[in-house]
Amino acid sequence: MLHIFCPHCGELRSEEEFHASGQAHIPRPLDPNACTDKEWGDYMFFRDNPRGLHHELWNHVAGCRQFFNATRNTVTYEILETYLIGTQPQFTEQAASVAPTATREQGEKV
Amino acid sequence: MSQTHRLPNGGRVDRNKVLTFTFNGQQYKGYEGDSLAAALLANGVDIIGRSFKYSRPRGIYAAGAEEPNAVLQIGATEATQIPNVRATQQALYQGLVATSTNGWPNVNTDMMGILGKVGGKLMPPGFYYKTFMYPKSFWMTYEKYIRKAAGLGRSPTQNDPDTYDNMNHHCDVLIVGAGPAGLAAALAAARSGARVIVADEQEEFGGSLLDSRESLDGKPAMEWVAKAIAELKGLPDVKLLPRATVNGYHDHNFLTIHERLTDHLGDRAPIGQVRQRLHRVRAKRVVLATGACERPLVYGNNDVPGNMLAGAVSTYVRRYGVAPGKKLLLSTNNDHAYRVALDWLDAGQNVVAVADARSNPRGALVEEARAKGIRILTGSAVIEARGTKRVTGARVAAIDLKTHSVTSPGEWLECDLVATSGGYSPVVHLASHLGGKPTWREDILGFVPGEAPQKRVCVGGINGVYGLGDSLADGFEGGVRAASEAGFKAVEGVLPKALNQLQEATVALFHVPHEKGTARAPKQFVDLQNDVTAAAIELATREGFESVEHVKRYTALGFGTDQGKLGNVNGLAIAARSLNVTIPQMGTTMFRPNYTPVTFGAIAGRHCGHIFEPVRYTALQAWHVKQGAEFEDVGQWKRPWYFPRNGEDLHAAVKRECQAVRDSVGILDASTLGKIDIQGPDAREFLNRIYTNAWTKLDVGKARYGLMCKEDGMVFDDGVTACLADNHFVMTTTTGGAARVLQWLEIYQQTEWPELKVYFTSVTDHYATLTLSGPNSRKLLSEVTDIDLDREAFPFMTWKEGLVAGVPARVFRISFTGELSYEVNIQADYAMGVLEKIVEAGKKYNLTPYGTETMHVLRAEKGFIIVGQDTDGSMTPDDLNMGWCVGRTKPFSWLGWRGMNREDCVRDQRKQLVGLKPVNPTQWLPEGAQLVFDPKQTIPMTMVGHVTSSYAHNSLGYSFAMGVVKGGLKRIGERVFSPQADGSVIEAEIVSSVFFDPKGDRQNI
Amino acid sequence: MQRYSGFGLFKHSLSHHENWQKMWRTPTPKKVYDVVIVGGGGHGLATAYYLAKEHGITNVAVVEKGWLGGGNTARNTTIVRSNYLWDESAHLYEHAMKLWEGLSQDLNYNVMFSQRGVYNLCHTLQDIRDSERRVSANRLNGVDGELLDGKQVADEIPYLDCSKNTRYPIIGATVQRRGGVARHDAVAWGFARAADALGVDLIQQTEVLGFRKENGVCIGVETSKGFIGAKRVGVVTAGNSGHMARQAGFRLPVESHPLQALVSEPIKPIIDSVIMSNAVHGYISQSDKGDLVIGAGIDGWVGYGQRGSYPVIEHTIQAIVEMFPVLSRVRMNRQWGGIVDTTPDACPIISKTPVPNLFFNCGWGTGGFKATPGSGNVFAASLAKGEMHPLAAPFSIDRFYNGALIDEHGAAAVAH
Amino acid sequence: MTTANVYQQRPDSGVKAESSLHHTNLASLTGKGRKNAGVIVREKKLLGHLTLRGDAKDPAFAEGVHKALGLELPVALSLVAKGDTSLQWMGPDEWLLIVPGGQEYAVEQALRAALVGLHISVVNVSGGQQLLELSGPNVRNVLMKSTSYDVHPDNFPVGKAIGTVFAKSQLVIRHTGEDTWELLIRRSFSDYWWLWLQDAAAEYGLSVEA
Repeated sequence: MLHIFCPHCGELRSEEEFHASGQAHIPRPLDPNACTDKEWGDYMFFRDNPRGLHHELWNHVAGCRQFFNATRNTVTYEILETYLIGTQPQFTEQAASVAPTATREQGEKV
Repeated sequence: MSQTHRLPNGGRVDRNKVLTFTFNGQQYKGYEGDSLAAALLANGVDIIGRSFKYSRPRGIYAAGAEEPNAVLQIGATEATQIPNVRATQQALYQGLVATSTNGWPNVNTDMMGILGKVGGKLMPPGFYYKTFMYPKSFWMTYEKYIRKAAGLGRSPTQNDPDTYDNMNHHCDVLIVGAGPAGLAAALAAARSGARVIVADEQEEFGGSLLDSRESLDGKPAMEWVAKAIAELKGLPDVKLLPRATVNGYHDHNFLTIHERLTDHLGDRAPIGQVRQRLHRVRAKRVVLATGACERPLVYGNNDVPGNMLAGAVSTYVRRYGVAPGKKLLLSTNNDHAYRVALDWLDAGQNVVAVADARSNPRGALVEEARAKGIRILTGSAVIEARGTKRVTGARVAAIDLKTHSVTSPGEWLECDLVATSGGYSPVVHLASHLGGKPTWREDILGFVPGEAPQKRVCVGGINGVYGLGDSLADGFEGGVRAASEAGFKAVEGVLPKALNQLQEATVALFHVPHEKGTARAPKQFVDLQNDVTAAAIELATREGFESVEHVKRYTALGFGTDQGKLGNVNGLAIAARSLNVTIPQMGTTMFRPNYTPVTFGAIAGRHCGHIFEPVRYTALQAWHVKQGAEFEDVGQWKRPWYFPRNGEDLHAAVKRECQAVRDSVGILDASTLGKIDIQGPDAREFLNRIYTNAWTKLDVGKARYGLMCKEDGMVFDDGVTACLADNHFVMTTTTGGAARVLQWLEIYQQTEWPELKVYFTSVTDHYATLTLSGPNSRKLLSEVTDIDLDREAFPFMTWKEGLVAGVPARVFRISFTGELSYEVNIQADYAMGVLEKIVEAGKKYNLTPYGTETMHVLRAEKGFIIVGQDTDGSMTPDDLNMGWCVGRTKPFSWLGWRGMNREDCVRDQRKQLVGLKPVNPTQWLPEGAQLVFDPKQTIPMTMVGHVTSSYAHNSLGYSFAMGVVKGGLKRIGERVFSPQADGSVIEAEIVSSVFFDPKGDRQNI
Repeated sequence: MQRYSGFGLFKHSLSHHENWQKMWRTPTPKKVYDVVIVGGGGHGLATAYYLAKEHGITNVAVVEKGWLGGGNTARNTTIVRSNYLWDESAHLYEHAMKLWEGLSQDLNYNVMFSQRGVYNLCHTLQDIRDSERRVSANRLNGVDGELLDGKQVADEIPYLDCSKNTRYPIIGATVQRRGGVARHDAVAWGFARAADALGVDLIQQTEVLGFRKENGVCIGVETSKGFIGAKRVGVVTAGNSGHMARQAGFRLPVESHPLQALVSEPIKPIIDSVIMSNAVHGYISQSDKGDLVIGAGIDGWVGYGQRGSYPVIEHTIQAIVEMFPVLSRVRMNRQWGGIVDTTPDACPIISKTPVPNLFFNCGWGTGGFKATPGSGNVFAASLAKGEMHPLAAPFSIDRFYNGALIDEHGAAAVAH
Repeated sequence: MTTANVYQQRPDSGVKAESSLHHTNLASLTGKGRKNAGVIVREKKLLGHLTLRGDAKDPAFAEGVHKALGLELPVALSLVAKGDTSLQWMGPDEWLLIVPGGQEYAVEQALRAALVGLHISVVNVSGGQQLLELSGPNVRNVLMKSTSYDVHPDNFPVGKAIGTVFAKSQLVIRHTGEDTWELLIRRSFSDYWWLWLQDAAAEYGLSVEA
């Protein structure tokens, strides 16, 4: 069971308190009516689905009811960071090769 | 004679407490402190079961979790049956009733054994894939017999009388295993002030020290254990869990512990006690001190009762004071196993010989054995054992490890116990649960934990650290490390002194060769529980199975309840040799939870029966019950379905309720509808974006119906939203959709349009909603309210505030029945009082409570949809003939607009919602029934739609339905047909979906 | 191919089973094949088999990065049924069902297809409506199905708690009596052996690293053992489809989620059919070995770790104990996870792709095993002709653009 | 123009009011449980509950709240109280204000007056939720059976309040005294919570206090 740092509550919480809401950073096209069916289909249905770092949207449903983003490795399930909506991740696929693996969970009180 | 094999003294059993138990109908005696296996051995019971495939007699083989054979049925009553209990892990209690799981008529004379002997040859691995295919129709019959023969114990057939629960923990350090390394780690971690949990699967802490010959600080090792436990118990944040197996190591350091609270007391928990508890632990650091498990050697007839794991012999002698035989022959490839011979000798028993696969062993224990005159045959191994129901002898011969061959005819030695040790396998199970591949270490001939995303420290045997002194040091150091990684400062500690003895390396021997070759030699078992032999593994590789997973799956190696604890490494070694690769090249299979099996009830905890899931009730539930309502599950809610009177059935009650609403007035508890308070200057704009229709011009005091679509343009919820003030709205949603809609609003506000200033708050529970519906609703309501209900003053689709039955209320004049209706919203605390007053006042109007079924009928008569019943996530507003609710010119491209304009969504001939009127007015179209234009076509038929709602008992006097039909809106007046399961066909006319009061006059009166 | 039979078994027993042939060869890859199938699971092996058997195309390689049948084929709960709601899926799965019914004989390999019946329980009035809709559609599509009332359910399924005291009382069920279970490994091995016998090269331990294109057209695959040329390439890599698509330069409407399952210890027969419940959320059957085979839903996030979260296991077992309280004392032996490629409409993608000569068969979500022979059969036909088989055509990627989705969420709400 | 519709929702005294556990008739169970029960339950019912939303980062908002209530805005996961009034952080822009029953209307008006011109929301939710106080030596065990949140005092000191999963639903737990905790329960789930607590506390003994 995942242990997720809620950036609003400032604590690690059990996965049971959260709801996963899919890939993050998929902005709704500003002018949907200008989209072709293909572009609209891409927006609605097509996803990166990577093996590796995934930026995804979570909702702390049982806690503060806020959405936030997480960068998670879809193979090891390690969560490298959680961050606020509207901000960008520090860990990305490009930077991953140089970024050290997080040795300590975000928010872990030690 | 009682306890024939009990030694005159020794062991940790309490000889003053004699316990009586039954095995296969016969009564025996044992002592408190015995395991069931120990007690059976004490009584000289050799055969405890029959093997699963060949029905060979089997005896107790091990002393712990790795036991493959002694898997018994326990339980004195039907309801308390427990299948597949390992006798080695079951504490003896007074009155214990155990039986074997296989064997007919009994385990000693098993008829299936004869079949096994004859048929055994016909049952190589995978034989069932190669046969039972013809004739085709016979498989189900074959299968019935295969199923009967398979399986071990049986499930009870009555409900479990016991309770179970879960408990959540958080700790800094969880220590798995309370042997020397685990206890040392626990002391180190606990002294630092960390929150520590120590869990161990055995009845008491101590691990290998429970039967060790070794001393600490010159005293018996168990004295140190007692001291350590006492110290740990004295610390405030330390939890000690004996009889508690850590079974699963899940992601992010979440582990589960299965604690058996009362299994040592009986098959049923004492009154008021929980039988088993599943602990859910989040640990900052985990110390794995799970030790190592002895491997047997694989030789001919190694399954005959009297063959036993070497270490198990020591356990029975030293811990339980039981000698599982008289004359011991030990076959080993390592030093450590020599302690068995020494223990045996100390117990006054006869050691026939030790066969050591090494050519010139010189370790300390070897020398001690030599000095005590034990005969040691070097460069040799037990090739095969003899005996049917008990070992009577074994042949020891010289072997060549390089060529894997027997180099001398050897010698038959008379013995009744063959103890075998093929080295030690670190218990890497938990360390591998997250997919970490264990790594092979040639120096210890075992797999140690590999890399894994686990925040853990491995100590002691699991690391291949076997010496007692080393193990303690490794444990202590690991405990310090774990605590410091969890943020605690380590405290110095002094470790007890252990005697460091010279130990020589183990030699690689897994499968003992036989002159006849593996295929023709007496059966050499690798996995005793699944009857997998060395020959089977070789055959699998011969047939082309090269991957370890293939071999495992083809032979069933490791698929038993012991999950191959004894056999996996040996099987791997045999496969590797026959494929001419090394063991690490062969790799290992995956380890998955559980380490040992866990009771379903313990996992389920208290979440069963009436608290399986929450039941939601409205504030009026007690009244509904009093009225005799029948209830319907809607999401988590229980809603009154109908209110039968005088033994009415559903149809009669609904007909009466419908009529009452149409003729006079009815009352419905609508409190379950979702209600969301919306405030903020951008609330209106938000509604514009989220609903399909326009909200710009809705004045304060008015209410409007709206549809919500997903981005794909498909309807997913609906409801009425009212404007309470310029920046203030209250939205209603469907009962089942309430939470989903709130989430939907939040996700768009928080992630897509954070610039819109608007807040959403659920008020579903705050308000109770009473709907008065029917021509007399105005009259009735006027008697209990100060609100001016005049038609002009309070028109349709508006709301007013005022007192109802003395309670401040918001009253909405909206209608789901097509009748004059008022929805009264009051703070839920006061709902019952208001209801009672309305009911009192309503007597003279025959005020009739109605349930969801009547509500459904009445709305269907009006053609109003129910999202989720008339829609299925694939329907646009136009499909529902609700184009009037689509704001085609709204400036912002609202949710769903783009989606509903995709190519397939705007094509002709989509399925559209229409009314359906059976040609025979008494015929009922089943809800869900498929429709065709041509009922005479052959199967597969071309289906053109289906019935979504259908009501034979209503206020109209004839059966009617709603449904979707391909191009239906242009086919009004045409016929459709519904072929039924019984061969009949129901014919219906396609009509408008509004059956009643098409102009809507009645709701406007 | 060495023919299997009871007599053969007897004959081999006389020579101590020392003379059994290999079930398949271990060939060295050729330079070029008519068709390369990427992925040696059940669907890929079935595709190769039907290419050879029904279309005479034997110059075929199946390239597998691990071991044959080692992905979801080895990890599923083996349920076979065809009672899907929509015409398109019902026809596809029924095509598979008909092949299942003769598969052991066709392959000369006993896949232990056991038509013991699959029950879907109804707990709410809407369940009844949805069930009637599905059964009615099945019947008119030529798929067997019955709707039972609560009493019939209680009579047919011993030990199922059909009392009113449960949280969601059972008020009915649908049953497809031709549905059942099969032995998952045997399906892969049977297809592999039969395909190999027809000349198909099964190349294990070889990972496809990319697709080579010439003028935008796929001409073969780059593998860990070098380039293998192909006139057409079919990708059937459940749990890896999104990743393979990225190698080919496009995205799919697919997300890969963990799907967990578990088994009890083996016990004597107690569950004689397959029973599933959407509302209580779990399903159960019993294997011939005696294990109770249990599963439920997917984990809610993308995951390639072949494992999921513990609460899913908890909820599943709670559901089973709620349905069958007598099983409370039975013990869970082992749990595991597969990776399922889910699509937005819970239906597969069997399709051409933006890359000519590269075909994908993926997105089976939780329903792949039951389709194995049918999927392979229509995919083989599509690869052979270069045009999608009529049963496969509705499952094109295009539907995610034009909106012609085939929404089977109802039929697959509990993953199976 | 009015930005919000606010009205006195509570009737004059004399009208019957029922808490969400009314049907369980807790009053009749008072004093009937085991002596020295490990868990004591007490309803704190019919209080005024207001959900307050606003921008925590806007000093004007914090000042306005202080002006109206005399309370500082609590920071994440905390609770401030004065007399019978408490203000709890529920989320980065959400607080729960609990006041003595009947005061909620006046307090809402005071808040709105103090926060006029700001984008805020105040919603009366008094009818939809109530507090259930648990006290006694075994409360922590019952909580540990029910939630995966860490209720050890090191992590959950007095004054902390969190929203979490509890059994098969969600609620707010408030730690109000060494052995005293409060559960904020939703009306429609109350019956479930009551059944759950009785079951979870059975082995420690449960008693009801008025």
